[in-house]
Amino acid sequence: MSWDYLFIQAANGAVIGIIYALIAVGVTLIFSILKIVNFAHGDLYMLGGYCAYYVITLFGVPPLPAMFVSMAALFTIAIILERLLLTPLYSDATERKDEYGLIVTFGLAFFLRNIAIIAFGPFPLKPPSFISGVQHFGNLIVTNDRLFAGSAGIVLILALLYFMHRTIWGQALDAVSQSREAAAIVGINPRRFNSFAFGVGAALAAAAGALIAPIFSLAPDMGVLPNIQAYVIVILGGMGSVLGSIIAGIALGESEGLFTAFFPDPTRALAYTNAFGVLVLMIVLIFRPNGLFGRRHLRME
Amino acid sequence: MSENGILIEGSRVTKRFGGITANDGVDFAVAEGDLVGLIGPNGSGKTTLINVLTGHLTPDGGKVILRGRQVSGKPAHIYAATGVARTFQSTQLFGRMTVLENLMVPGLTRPRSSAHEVARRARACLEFLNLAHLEQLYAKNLSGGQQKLLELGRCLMLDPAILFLDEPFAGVHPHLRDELIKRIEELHRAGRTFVVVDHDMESILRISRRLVVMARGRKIADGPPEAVRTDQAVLAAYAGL
Amino acid sequence: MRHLHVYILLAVAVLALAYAPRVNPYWMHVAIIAMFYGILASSWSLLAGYAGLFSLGHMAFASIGGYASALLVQWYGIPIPLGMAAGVALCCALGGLIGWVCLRMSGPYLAIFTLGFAEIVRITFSTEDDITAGMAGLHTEPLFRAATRLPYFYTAFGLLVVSLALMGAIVQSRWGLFLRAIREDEQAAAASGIDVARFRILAFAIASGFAGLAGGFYGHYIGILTPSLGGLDLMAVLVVMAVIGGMERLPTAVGGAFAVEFLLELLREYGQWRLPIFGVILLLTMRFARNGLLTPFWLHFVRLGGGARGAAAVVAPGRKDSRA
Amino acid sequence: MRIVEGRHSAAACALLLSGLVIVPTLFLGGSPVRAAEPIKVGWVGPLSPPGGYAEGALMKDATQIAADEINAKGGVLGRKIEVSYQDTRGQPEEGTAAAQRLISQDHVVAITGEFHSSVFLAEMEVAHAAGIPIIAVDVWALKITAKGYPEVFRVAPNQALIASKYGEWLAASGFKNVAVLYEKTDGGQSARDVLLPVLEKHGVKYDVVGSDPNATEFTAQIERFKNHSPPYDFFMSIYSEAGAYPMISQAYTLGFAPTPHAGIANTGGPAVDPTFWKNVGEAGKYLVTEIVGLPKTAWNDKTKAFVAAFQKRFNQTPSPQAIENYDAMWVLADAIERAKSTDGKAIIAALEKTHWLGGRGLYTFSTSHTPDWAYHQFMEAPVALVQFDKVNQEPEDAPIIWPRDIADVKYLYKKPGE
Repeated sequence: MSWDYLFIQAANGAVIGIIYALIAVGVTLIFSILKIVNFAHGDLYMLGGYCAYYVITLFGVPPLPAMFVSMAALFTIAIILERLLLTPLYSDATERKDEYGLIVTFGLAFFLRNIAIIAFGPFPLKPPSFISGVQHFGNLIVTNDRLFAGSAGIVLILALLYFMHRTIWGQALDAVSQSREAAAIVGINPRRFNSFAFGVGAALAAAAGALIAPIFSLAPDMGVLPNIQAYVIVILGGMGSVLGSIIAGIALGESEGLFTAFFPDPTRALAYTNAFGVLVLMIVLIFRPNGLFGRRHLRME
Repeated sequence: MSENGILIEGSRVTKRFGGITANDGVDFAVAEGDLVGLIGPNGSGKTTLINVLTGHLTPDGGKVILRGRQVSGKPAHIYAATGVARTFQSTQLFGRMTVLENLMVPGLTRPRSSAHEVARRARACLEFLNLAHLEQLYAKNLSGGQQKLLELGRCLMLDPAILFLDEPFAGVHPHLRDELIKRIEELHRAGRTFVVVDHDMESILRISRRLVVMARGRKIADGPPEAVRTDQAVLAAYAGL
Repeated sequence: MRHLHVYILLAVAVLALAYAPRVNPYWMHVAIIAMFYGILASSWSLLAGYAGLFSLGHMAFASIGGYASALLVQWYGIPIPLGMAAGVALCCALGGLIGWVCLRMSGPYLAIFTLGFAEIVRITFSTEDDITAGMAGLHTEPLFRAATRLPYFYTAFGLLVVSLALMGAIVQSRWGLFLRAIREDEQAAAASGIDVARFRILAFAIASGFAGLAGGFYGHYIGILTPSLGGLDLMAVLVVMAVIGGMERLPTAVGGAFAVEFLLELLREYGQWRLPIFGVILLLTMRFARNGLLTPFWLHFVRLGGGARGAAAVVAPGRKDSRA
Repeated sequence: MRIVEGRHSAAACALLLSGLVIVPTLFLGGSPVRAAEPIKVGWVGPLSPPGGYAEGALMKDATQIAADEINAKGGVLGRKIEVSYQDTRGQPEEGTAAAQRLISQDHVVAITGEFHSSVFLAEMEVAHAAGIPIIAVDVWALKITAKGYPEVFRVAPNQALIASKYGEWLAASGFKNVAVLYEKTDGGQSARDVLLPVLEKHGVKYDVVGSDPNATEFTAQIERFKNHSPPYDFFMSIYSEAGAYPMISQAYTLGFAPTPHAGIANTGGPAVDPTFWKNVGEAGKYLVTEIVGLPKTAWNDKTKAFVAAFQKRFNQTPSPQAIENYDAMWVLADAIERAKSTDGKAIIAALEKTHWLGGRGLYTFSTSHTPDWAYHQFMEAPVALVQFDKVNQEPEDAPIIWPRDIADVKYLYKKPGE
């Protein structure tokens, strides 16, 4: 095995890892504020991809503005969904909130995936590239779409970090994530921030969907695999830690790529790639039940 | 029972969380029939010490000896089975179980207990705590003070030799607090040993026979309440913080 | 009359059994599958509803039980009931093992850990196709060589009743109380003298054993097993069943399994809109009957006899009794 | 939710619970079929995930076109045909439920459809038990016809007829070292099981890699292929799920295949789906795939009429699977007409004597048991390997490269740049 080969595989893994992280950051954000695992995140990501596709093809909007339109659309849709479905999370009549959140997003995912087949048709669709063509770095070949998605992913994540730490709204979000009661005392309405966080999470998923569509094509069940990968990342990164998710996302992309590249039995390498990711997750959880960089998980009650 | 009447003893207990040393070589022994008040500023390691002494934390150094047997490292239910009961800093009840069920749980963990007998004892216990009229309510629907009482009741159902009460008076209505103190004193007279942690100095001084003071993870004073009150180290600890 | 609800249920059961030979094979198949899910939903409710261990690996255990039984029967020619028993034993052991390794996890961590386990099982079963036949499907020996579904119906009914009786005995004993105490607060449960680790492992082992039993029956009934049995799609359906019925009681979980299975079949009328409509019904139910649709009905039904009042009375005998 | 107190609601609870058991029996039987009522035919196939819902939808549409045409011509035996469509989600258990429902609830006289072999294997057990004929449309596993059930017919080619063609063509084209990537589905696995022995027989070296059908990221695997030594000269992908498109794109952009040194083929269907070119663009040029229909040069009037009708109605080109299902519907109608009865045995007898020209040629079903998969198999089911030589080329316009007797180009494989 040459160093060249290792380098190429590592570079590819890093690019795909950033894209993973972009999906996972939304899950993290929603978890840290609403304290629920959003099982419908992969399907919001799917919706975002399709939304961008139709904005591009029906209205002739260039891909990048279309991505922002899609983010705005999903932000709105997500807020409506949050208001419709998640309000019982804040009511005392709901006896088991963790489970309610899990189950209702499960149901939402089920609905979105199946309605998507009717709405968007069963065949994979592919929007035009953001920037077509490929880049050669020696033997390393990366499509411009991947480079673009990777860099846009970094920009969006940095923007989110900036937003979380440097703006009033972001700091209020952070306050809510740390203590709902304290936030309520200083005059922040946590209800509004729940909607807001869900919307921002969905908008990030939409961005991921729009960025990935030219790379992987759109299909109604495209959210299944990223969903699982997102949980792996979120757990490895420690629930609720944005920075942790980014590191874990890149680590997952790397480890999956390198696993496929170096697993001794070539016939099974690809087949077990996804299993490898979750196996790492399971091992980490056995030794660190709250994730690698985890704060202790707090129940909502 | 060990010969010198020591019921439970933490010897050179050390516990660290990340970079923070919450307990730093603490020696703490409780004799049979004692009523110890454990005080100290916030973050001085009181709750950690209780968690170690009741098996909810495994110490990084030192050991816990219960009735002459080393138990540190064993799971908490072993402690409970050996007669150690405790309450929690923020009341921890079985929220969506009825008041009666809350008391049945510890009762039924005793070997060879029969459901009828445990139910009878639980009801007697509820009478004692003035909670009998609430037995079919979910525990989470009780008021804060009632929850503290119920938690005490849950300890009693273990028929423990020693009770660790972590901030039993915090956030309790003064009227209920007096009720609580009365019950504790009653139980103490009946022969049970207590370790009480609280910030409510007045209440602590009212009931304790012995006062232990902690600061920065160490024990800085131990003795009769009157002596400890005038201890220079204690005054320094409270004034300095 | 105490335990009136038990008699009513018995009467309904007798009625169903007597009526069964006249049911057409399609609805009989639906009923058999509903009973298969009934075993799974009730055992999952033992795990998630009582013990609070929200596992997403339950269908994986059904899959393991099914494959173990099918393969043992195929390799060694042992009788099918023995194969199913072996599957149950394997699932108990594996379930206990999973319960042991995830002792320190709770809430979403446990859910995702078990989800990971299920994915690994599914991927392994579909990759090692020289043993499991992969997605092409493993052919299994049929339990009965009969032309009708009637023997399967009676078998499924028997398995469901026995499972419910066993699990019912567990949850009505002090173990059930301990499991609920662990669900509510593990620390407090330990402080009350409950060996939390032991009961968490037990809950996993028992529930997984029943899942394995259901899986074994399923394999020998349908005649073909694919790794998707243990996939997330069916797990989602199972969760939905238990939750819609009410996951904190065994009979309501079974009721949920029946309701959802029959609903899914009735919705076939709507062609491609079937699953979206199901999704909407699902969301509405969860949104407005958060603690289970059937739970209030069940509680009221149980009170018919006037004896039992809520779960408490099961372990804590009523006042009159204790004075007597 | 507040519980209303009182005896009435208690009775209501009891009713509700017993209703759970009793309601199903209300659906018992159904009314006896009267002469003027339509003849009911069942269709099974995946219409939602995790099944291959895209192909299922196409097959369903094609079936409806056939049924409408039959009815426009006055139906069968003077009665209209009515198709009941059942989604199986690619799950054997749902297949059993669907088939059972069609037979005992809808009282269908025959069933067609299905895309997943594993599901069909469960469905045909139900049909077999009930004595209802069932025509397998796009399932390729050998076992289906090899079981020798009299009720089971197959209009699709099977793996022995498809995958072996790839093997023979690869050997004839002189490829020496083939990388095989297959999806872990029933179709992928059975194609692999047929292809590999053929390659072995011809002394072609190969490595085989399995993949999750949901996968969309193949970069690491393709880089691994690229770095293999000795280098692969052909990339054979057996992939029918959505992941086929990113895989083909990635193989192209990473410079693995197609190149002057390595060819590429995909079997399983996506390369002939309507959105193929939209998804792969340049990467699809030089790709080899199969069409399980007649080559365009051999199209008869029925083929042309169907393609035109499908395009008009659904605004897209039908896939070969679609025309399979269209023909299956007609073959069935023809058999019922000749049987002069809707009795299962009579239809089976008539199907065995089928001699009907459809959009994919002249349909007949073998009654021989040698080899075992030949029983009730449409032996002449057309399969041709084509190679796209232009971007946006319709599969029917692509030059046929195999089998040689119908090939319309001299070369066996056209390398990029040649």
